[in-house]
Amino acid sequence: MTEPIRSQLIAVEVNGERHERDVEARRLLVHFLRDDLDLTGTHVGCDTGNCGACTVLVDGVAIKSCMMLAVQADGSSIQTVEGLAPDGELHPLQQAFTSFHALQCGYCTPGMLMSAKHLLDHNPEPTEAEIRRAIQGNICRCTGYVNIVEAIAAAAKGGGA
Amino acid sequence: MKLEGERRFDAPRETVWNILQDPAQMAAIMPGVESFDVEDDRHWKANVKIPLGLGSLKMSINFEKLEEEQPEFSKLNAKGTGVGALMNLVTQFRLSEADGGTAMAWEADVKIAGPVGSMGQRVLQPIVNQQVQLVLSALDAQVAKAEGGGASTKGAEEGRSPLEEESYSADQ
Amino acid sequence: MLLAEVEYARPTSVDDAVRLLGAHDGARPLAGGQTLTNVMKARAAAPDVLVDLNKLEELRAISRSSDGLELGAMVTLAELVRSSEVAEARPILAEVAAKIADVQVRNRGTIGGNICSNDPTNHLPPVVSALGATMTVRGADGERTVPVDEFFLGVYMTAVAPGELLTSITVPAGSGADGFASIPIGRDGTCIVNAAASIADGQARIALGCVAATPVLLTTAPEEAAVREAVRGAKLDPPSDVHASAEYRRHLAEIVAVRAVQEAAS
Amino acid sequence: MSETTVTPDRPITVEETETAPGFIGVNVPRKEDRRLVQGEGVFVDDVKRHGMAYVHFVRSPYAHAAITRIDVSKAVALEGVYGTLLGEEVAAETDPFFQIAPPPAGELKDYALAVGKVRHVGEPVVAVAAATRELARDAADLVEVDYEPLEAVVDTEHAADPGVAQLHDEAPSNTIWQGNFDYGDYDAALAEADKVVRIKRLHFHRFSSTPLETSGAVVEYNRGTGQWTIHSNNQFPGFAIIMMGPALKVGMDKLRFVSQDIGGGFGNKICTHVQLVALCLLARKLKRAVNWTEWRTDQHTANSHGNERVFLDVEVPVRSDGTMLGFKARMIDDCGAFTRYEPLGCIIWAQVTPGVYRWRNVRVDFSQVCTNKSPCGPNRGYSRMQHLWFTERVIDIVAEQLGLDPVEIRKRNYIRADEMPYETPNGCVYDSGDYARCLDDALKLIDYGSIETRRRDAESRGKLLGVGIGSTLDSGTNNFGQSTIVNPELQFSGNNEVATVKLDIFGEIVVTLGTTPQGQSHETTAAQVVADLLQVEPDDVTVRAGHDSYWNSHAGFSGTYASQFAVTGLGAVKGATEMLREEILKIGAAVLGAESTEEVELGGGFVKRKDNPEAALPFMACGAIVNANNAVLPLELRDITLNCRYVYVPPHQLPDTERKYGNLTLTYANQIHACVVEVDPETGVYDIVDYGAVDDCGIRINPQIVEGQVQGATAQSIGAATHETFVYDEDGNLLTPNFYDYHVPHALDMPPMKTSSVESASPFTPLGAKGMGEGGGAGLSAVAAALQNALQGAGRPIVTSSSNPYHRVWELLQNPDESRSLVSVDER
Repeated sequence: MTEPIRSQLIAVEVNGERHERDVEARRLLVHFLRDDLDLTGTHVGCDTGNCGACTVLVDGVAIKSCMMLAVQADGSSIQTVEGLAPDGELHPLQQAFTSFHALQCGYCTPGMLMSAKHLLDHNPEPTEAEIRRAIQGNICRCTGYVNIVEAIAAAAKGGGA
Repeated sequence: MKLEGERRFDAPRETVWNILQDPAQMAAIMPGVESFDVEDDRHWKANVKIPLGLGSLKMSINFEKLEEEQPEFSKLNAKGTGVGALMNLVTQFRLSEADGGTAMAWEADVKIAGPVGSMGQRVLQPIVNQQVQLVLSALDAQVAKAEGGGASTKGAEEGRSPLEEESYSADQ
Repeated sequence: MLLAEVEYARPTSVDDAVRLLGAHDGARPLAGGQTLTNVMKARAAAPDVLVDLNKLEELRAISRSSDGLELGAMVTLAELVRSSEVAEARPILAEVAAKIADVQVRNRGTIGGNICSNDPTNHLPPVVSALGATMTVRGADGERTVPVDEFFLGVYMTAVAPGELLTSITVPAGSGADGFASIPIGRDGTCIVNAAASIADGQARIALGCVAATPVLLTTAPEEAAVREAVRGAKLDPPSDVHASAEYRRHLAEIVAVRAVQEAAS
Repeated sequence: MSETTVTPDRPITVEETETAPGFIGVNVPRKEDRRLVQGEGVFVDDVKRHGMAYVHFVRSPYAHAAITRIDVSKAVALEGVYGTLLGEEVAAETDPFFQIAPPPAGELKDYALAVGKVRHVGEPVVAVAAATRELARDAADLVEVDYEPLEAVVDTEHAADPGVAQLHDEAPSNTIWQGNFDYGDYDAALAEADKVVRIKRLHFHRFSSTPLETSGAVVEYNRGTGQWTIHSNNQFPGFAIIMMGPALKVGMDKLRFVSQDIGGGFGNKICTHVQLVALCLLARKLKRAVNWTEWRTDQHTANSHGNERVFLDVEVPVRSDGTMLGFKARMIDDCGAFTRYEPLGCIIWAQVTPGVYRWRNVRVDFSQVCTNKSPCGPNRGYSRMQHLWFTERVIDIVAEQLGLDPVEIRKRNYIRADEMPYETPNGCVYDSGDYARCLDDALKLIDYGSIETRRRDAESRGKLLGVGIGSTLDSGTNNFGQSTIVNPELQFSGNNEVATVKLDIFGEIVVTLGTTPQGQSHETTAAQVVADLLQVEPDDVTVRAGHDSYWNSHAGFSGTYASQFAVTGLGAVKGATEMLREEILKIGAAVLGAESTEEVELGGGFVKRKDNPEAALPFMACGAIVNANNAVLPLELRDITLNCRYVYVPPHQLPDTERKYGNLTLTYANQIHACVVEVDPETGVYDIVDYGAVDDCGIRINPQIVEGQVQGATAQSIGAATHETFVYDEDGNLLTPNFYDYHVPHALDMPPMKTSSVESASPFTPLGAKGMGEGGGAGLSAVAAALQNALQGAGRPIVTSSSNPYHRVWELLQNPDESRSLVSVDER
């Protein structure tokens, strides 16, 4: 038997580190990450679930953290952009994004990287069409996506550097 | 958003008119009415919780009777305020005797402002249509009921909530 | 934006979920949350209690039976895309699911949620309509099945009553003659009009989306002229919005109907 | 100098050389990226302060209404709510914002919150501050506001008609500004013409670049000093301070602007001074830092939109050989509910009066009206984009009407390379460029020669194929003197930007800019310039991230806007670095015992004697001596600081306000784009199947960065041409307030994009570079032209709107004669 609660103590592992926090049921995961855990790399770009700037991996699956409640993440393992280069050595995707000038303002970049990571985790050799489909839920207003697509393709081929 | 239509009732005009000019009976045919207060014979107030599937939309609505030509024409303004939505409804109807029954020509102009009005644009029209259908069906039922047992406004006159089914059925 | 205060429960059995939904006035099931959360952010809807279905493993099954394909309501759109059972039994479901929104949304969004929200722009309501699916709904009084023709009642409204839960969708085994066509804004934006079609015994069963509060079902011979005639005969009164006038939508409905039937026939 | 480069295989790696590296013109990797790809950027909502309050604005649901009652008692009673701010407090504590418009329209009152009346949906009415974002929103829902709705004015063309409701009681009408522009001899041109093409109406729609990061700020108030620190993503602090100081009745130094990373701006973040004033008042009132982060819906509903414009009664005198002699038109610009940066748009378009054409006779009646829609402000391509779309529509409509080839008529009318620098009829000077050559290159990119074959192939698939060209300009480095043409009382002219370059005690080279980049890679390109001048590597150069007005490295026009960094910003960097180089050489010469600085040179982080490279002084020693060991220096070198601040000031002059004549900008980058579309005639649905972009912005400091900007600007103009539009209903409700209904290009929407460039160095700028960030909106023109071309086999409709979503294309297909009835030709 479960009864409704207004707030709850949750435990999550974020980028390998365990956190316990009491959160209101209504708090969205993205605000939990940004405001409660100070992981401000994950961004908010819209309020309708369209832009993908808040994309993170929950148990390895790319989701938009503005459409998930923090309480729903209880017990899960989350990876955010801050976890891509834990030792300061850039992930091949991060390296490729810089080599191919796949970012300008950098605001969409964390979400874009997480979507790209999800793609390459499941499909190490994507075609251009597959790359575009993988990031169709991530809006970029600076680049026209040209270099983002190239960067992901290069990272897949191990040519990020 | 402008809507209009014609409705036929197998009941005398008097019967239909009595229902439509009676706030208490109107309250019974509106969707999701939680409370209803008659301020005077031209002004009423309702708190509604319109069920919309994903959750209900709460609104408080002020009604004002703008024109009335007994027993055939009436015009009403309803202004609703709720979180994220403002509604302005102007509706009117004209009753005429037709083939032993009553014909009702009605019009409604609904404006929804606020975030819900902007964001829900693509779904508002079907939702409004559907609510109108619900109201009209309820009106049919109310007319049929009145025909069966004679219309009554007693519930409201005696200050009882028109929402309590008993206030009608007890008399019928 | 931000949700209004809400209570939250995460049952681990369907029975408990149904109990919670029945026990609290204003309780809403929370499936993938890809629609509901956004509506709540806008505070256009404010359920009092969210009953999270994500721990209900029993609603995540995909199985084939003599009746066809049974899909748990909490099967995600991504699972639908990947499922070998779906690919074998009714691949149209996977093909259409792959067109819904984007990867992240498909990873969370569920078939049950997509169907129950019945937003007119959703793809799956017309698809399950055309396929003649049956919905299994559980409430305090037990389980009942609802044929899809009686399932959709309005925008965001279905035959699932307060206190009830859609648990599974049964899609009959088909010949594979299914098709779908849509016109979104851009390559993958909000849908303007869509149609699903399924041909069996020389008859095309067509469901049109985005043209009314619920999918509009038509049954006709699959020849183009007959399909056009059937759509015209339906005297559609679609809504107008910034993307399409009623007239344009009516016109597109005819075209997507033809295209869906052509795809089904090919 | 002029050189074509074809898109190289990326990435280009820097070649290691023993000698002077030469970083200008090289694709140096960006310095900004390392932090941004790790999520370690600092955007405004990342800034936190102890006890910070979150602010939510209660906004108007009505387009036009009187406010009859405001009651915040229930909101304030909610636990966790710190307080509210109302319009009446704003009116009591601030002065209305300074108006650029001359009286009488300039008398209108614009405050940080609505005072007495609301004028557009989404206008902030009350600000609520609370302990969390959620609570602020909850409290906002408890604020009660009663309105008396008024008639909404939404139709641009008829906003100033008699009898229409008036937005601003202090202004006599809804007309904000009107002016007649008359250049050359239009009447003579008309008399000389063989044919006159008339167009009744063209419409340029509302949209905005919608930066992915919305506007926001964290504002702190220091009660002891009376100074505010404003962490924000405002992209033009110089303008914001000019607006805010007088409103708040404080000196400019009381307003410290700070930003690090900004998530896109595109002009849309220039006019946030309005909200910033409300936040300043709240921070002072509540005695705590306040955070405001705009929601996306609010960004669409109430941030600055791009100007909407109608072009009426257009008349184009043409010779029978296709030479166009100029044009006449009545233009009405719609700035929305408030003026803010307007009516500057009423003159900005004149920077490109004849577009890329040799049109010598121009007569324009230009006016601007206010309407009950979101206020407008600069938006990538500000005011010129509207006008350039108009010139391109004119040329394609004339070509269509007279049966002329769109390529030939362009070449016949383009300003020629040998005419550069070219003075336009209104006194602007186009610095350099070769438009015909760029057009040839663009046509090559889309394989123009094969178009007819591809057209037939498309036809065989039931599709209509069309090709279109957009030729536009991006005028950069404003002469703010043009503001005096809209209001001769204004005291603004010229332009400036600042850079400070220092050599510090441990030999660190540090650059401080006055700009507020939002993705334009200023840290990288500044380092390239410094590295070349000081003969070091870009990695040896630290460029401070972002902007802080307390760094004292800014001037009145500092900011990042209007396509100018490569000229003003890098001009300042160059100036400051040259000063620093001179100082380093002096120190080096003195320490190394040289007679003069002529005998020493820089290399590898050393000052070296030319005659003996072994005699070398490391930069670190220079820095240490000047900063910490200066008694060793001879007295005459004691004024050396190795901390050099330089203000770049372009050579602008005051325009002639009577004739509305003068050089309004310094540089003119050009964009010649070609686009191929395929239309499904059954549905009006279309795809862009090929796209070629040739841009010329003079010398490119970092080609990869330039190309990135070209791709981005092109994506934005394609988005605007296809699905991005702010549509209002008759009551002034915005119907596209989010990314569901305002569809911006996704990765799948973008066509294959081919780019190449021509480099026509600017003779007027420090590095031969031109500003190019805005682009000219060439995609808008190219898509419109391609659609018109595709539909030539379907009743030949004329494309008269810049917004062409599917339903509009279908309407053109359904009723081509309706659009054709808007154009006609008079034979002479």
